Amino acid sequence: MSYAYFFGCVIPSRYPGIEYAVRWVMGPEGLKLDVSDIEEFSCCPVPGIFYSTDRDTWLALAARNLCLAQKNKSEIVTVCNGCFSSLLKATEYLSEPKVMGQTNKVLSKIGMKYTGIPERVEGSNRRVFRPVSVRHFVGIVHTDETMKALSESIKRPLKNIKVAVHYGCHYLRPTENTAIDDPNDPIKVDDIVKILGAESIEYDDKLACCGAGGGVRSHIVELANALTEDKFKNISNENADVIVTPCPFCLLQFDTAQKSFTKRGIPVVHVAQLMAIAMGADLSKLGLELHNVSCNPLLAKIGVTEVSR
Amino acid sequence: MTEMQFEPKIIAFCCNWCSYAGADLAGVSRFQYPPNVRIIRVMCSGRVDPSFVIEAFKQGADGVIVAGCHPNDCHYISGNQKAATRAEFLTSFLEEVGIDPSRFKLEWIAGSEGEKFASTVKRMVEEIKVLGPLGSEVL
Amino acid sequence: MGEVEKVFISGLREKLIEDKVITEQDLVPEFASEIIRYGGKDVMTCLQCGNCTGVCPISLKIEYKTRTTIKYCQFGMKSHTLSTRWVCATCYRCYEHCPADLNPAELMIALRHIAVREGIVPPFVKTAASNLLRYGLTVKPDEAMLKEREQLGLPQAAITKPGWERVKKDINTIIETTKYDRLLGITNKEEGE
Amino acid sequence: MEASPETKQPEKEVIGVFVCHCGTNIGGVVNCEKVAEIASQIPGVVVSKDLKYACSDLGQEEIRKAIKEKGLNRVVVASCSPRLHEYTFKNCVEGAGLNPYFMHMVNLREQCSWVHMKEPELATGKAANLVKMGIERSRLSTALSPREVTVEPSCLIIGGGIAGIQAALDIGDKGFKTYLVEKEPSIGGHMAQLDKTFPTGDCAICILAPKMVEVARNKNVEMLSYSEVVDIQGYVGNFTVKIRKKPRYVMEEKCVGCGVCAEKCPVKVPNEFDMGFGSRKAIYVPFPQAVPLKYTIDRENCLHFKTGKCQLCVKACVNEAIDHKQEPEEIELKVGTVIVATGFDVYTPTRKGVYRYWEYKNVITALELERLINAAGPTGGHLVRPSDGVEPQRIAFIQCVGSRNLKIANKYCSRVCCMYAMKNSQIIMEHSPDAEIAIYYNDIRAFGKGFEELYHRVREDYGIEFIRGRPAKLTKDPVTENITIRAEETLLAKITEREFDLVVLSVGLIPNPGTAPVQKMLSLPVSDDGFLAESHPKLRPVETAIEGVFICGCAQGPKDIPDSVAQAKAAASAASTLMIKGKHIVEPLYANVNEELCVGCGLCAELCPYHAIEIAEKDGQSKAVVTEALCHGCGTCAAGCPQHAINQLQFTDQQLMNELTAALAAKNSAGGE
Repeated sequence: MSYAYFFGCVIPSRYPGIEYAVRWVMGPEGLKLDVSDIEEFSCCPVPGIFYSTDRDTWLALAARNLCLAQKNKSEIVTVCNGCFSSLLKATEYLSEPKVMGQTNKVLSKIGMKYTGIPERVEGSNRRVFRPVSVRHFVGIVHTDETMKALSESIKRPLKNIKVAVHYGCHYLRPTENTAIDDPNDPIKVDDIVKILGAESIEYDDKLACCGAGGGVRSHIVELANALTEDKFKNISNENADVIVTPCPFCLLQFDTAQKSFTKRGIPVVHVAQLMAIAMGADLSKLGLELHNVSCNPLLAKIGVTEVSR
Repeated sequence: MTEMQFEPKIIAFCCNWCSYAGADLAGVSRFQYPPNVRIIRVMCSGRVDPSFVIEAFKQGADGVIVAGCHPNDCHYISGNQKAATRAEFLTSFLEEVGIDPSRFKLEWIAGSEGEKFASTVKRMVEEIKVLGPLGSEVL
Repeated sequence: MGEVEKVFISGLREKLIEDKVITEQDLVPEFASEIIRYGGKDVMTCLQCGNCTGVCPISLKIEYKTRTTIKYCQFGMKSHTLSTRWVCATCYRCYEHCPADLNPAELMIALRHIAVREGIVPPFVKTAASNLLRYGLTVKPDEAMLKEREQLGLPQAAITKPGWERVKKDINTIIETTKYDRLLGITNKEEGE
Repeated sequence: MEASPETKQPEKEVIGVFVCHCGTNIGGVVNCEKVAEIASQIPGVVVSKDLKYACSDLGQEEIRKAIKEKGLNRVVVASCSPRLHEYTFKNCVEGAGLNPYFMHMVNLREQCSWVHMKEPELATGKAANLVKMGIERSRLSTALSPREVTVEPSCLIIGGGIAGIQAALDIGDKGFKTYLVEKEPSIGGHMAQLDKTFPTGDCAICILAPKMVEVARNKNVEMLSYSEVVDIQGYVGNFTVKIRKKPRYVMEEKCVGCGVCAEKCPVKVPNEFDMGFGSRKAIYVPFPQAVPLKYTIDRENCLHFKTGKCQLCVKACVNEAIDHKQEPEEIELKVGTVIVATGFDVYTPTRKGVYRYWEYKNVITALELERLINAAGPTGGHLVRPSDGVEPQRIAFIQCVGSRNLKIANKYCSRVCCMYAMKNSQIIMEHSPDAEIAIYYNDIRAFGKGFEELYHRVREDYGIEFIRGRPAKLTKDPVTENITIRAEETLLAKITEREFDLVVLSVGLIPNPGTAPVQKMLSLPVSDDGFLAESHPKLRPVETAIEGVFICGCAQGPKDIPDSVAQAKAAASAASTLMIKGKHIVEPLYANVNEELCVGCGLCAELCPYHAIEIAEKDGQSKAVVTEALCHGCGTCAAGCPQHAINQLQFTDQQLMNELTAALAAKNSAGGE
């Protein structure tokens, strides 16, 4: 299966290191998956803005991205919970023929039409239209095959590292939209962390929100930070060395909020960055020095030279 | 059809235990509905052979309703499920032969739902009046 | 609009209960059906058990209470309810725990739809939406970060390539077609242009 | 109506039509004279009359007279719904010597005059058309006779809880042979596990044990404990039942229940009757008042079965009752009626649920609490909490666990939890007056006799606190193992956190897993909630869609002890009615195979919900064969037969098509003729 990268808005403009890490992990030096770029991909669009205020606009904008993947016959790889949830929900909305028709009316203005990818039914002349498949980076990495490849490509095992995994809401909920993991007991990121050699710690309210979503961060940053503080307390109680998340927006929140309530910050990295570290990527390319909370204590504990510029 | 308004002919197959009783209750409660419908009593909606429905259209019915007990309420355990399966087949069949599938309806009407029976007939008559006589649709 | 921004934290309860008795004039009876139209379909099914409030991270922090909001919606207290619309983090925990299988998060989203149509648009929504019109992304591209990309050896960003003009044009066309720009009162012109 | 002799099919139809005015009910809208006049023009109709009241003595006499005088062999009565008066008019024509199945009713009242009251002309037209439909249909009527089956005077009762016990007592007392089958070693069911009963506070076992003894002593009741029903075949009045008696490895006739064997047995295992809190031996009776008081060896844990040695119990038993070589035994019974009383099970909280039942020792279910406060329980009725054996002072009950929850698909209210939570708090308070008890609830349902009074009493006398709100989060103190509950107290509109020593989950009731196999064997319908469905929720509460099979107790839905007992008595009465009559009349609606057309494809057999059709060899060819006694007359087979080889009596394809053609031949569809 061929994949198409979908980086969204937060990664390119705030954490380009994540983009590097994802490309490196999935690319020829890493897991050797067939991933390409679709340059016309724009914003997913952000559920907290568009899905919240006008579903028709949200759906047409999301369908535009889906049309691009449909033309390319590729599965979309999202690296952000927001993009994942927004695009996946859009495919579900579009499975309703009436909704699809209305959306296509809008799309006709830009010469596009969403149908899903035509496929022949095996052993017959009938064809079906398969919805464009929207995948989360974590879901792609977490297969028996890739996990095996991953375990064989560890160059810097993360011994003695205590990782606090934060899944983020739209990775888990609402369950019927995002069922790629057990919503009450998710394991996939923990599994990845363990394969990298680190310890994934249990902490109270692990599945709680980072505080940023749904426009809360943009609207009342103090409220968002107060929620992050709750989570941070539970994490620091367990003496975590690093917070790992599969979502750049949660990462952004943890990374920027910490200074509002603590001096002893805990570094935050994207799961792809942690994988890249363990798999032996060039540390200077992971953009770790761009994070607000310094990642140096983590790197020191892993036993690699600190990066600074 | 020039001198008078089009009056659709509607056949309703009603199961004895729920829908026929529902129609009776509509009467007892004096819920009024248009006289275009003819009820044919069967013991169970599962008794309705798809060929009955096709035959009805062949003989000039403008609409056909099959009414049975609500899911899990069938007097004969699962006859209504079988009716539902046949209705699915009928819907696609009617589409194939160029009859608007909305001329055929499967409805669950309980013995306590007199009002639902009346409103179902009313709605069906209105819808078919919009569609016109059988054969006027262009699919 | 300015007032609305204050109300959500200063406490809805006090305002409602201490200031006055609610009378029929304060209620909008068709509020529930309006919410249902915008996707908050189960609003009337709520049995007021309070589980949603208990699991809501926001309810722990401020006077906003998920359950009470649903009650307000059922009751028709439109203006009071619209003032709390942007505090929901859409974490969907309320939905996961609701024994009546309601989706309060979607209800909040329906409230946002209604608020926007009443002209209550928070500034950050306008900014993000105009960014999309102007740059094709909701987060305004950052010159410094574009430089960082070069440092990291990443491929040239698509937004700096000539093909991006077409993307922006398509996005503008979509938003004009759905009249979203008029709904929010935004344009693709840079400020001061 | 009595069975009438088979009459010969007449060659030509001589039809009489009788249009009833029903006072003004029909006549006030429909022009009945005109309808009769139109009908008289139809070929074959020799009499067509309008009658003021067809169902009155006068009206009926008129019909009978016409049959005799004009030699009618078809009678069409156009009056009210056949659901009301079909029997009346069948009896009427039968009185004139005509086979009742030659009478056909047309429904002019409920389905014409009453629903088209403002359009008398259209209604008259429609009425004429309806009569025509009836005439055309009646042309194809055939002479039929209702079938009579004999009812075996014996009853099988499945499930030995309070409902099954009560039903067995009632039927046994009426003098009918009764088989009471229970899968556990003792009868008694869940009621035997309970401490006291709400709202009166009677001790459960004290009122149950005498009934258990009574049923064991009843001469007409044969108790088959530690047994399971494995197969049921047949139909009303004539069921053949296969029962498997599981080996106790103790000969029932020799065991006196002295218990010396258990004293000597070296194996101790957790006692499931005490919800795992206490222990029992590998040879055991589940509880001291067990009936029959016969010991049972638990094969899983017995050392002899594990090692081939031990045999301490064998040495201890002076009556030589123990036999490790016992085999399961199969018994076949013939019964006329069946009562299903398979009861309930309690809901088990999910492993990853909010209430942490699987993680926190001090979170227990209500049934576990029942054992912990029961004087005969593992702690002698002294409530202690599982983590440290200390008496808890602060106790919380959480209501609606596993009930009224769409997320786990249990939409229904379990009907007992509110009251048992109050009852248990009362018992706890009587033991430890200083305890503090809070009940987290959504709605309190105190609907039964004396329930509201108990609700009042626990507030007044014991100060039980009722907190309206569904807890959102439970956390455990790592040291004390106390539990903190976070919930929105909805009446305060505040989120609170309170600490408790013990949390009791008021778990709901779900269908007993033992119900499903019985339900499949008997093809019993199930309601939305997963419990067995009664024939009519109000008027036929213990009957089922399968004639001769009745339900009672929690197998039908969650209920308390008084309701279970009442329903058991109702089921016993309904079953006895059948057995007292000794016979049962079945309407001739059954399916009929045209063997010339049948190709033996078996589709009908597959469609039949009652397994009434089999494919059998006949003269070297496969043909569908209908067991008329099993056929309920739904006609699903007839609708599904690709050959149109199977038909349903009284509702044949041709009859229905005649009706259809007549309906569609009408000139003006709104008005008819």
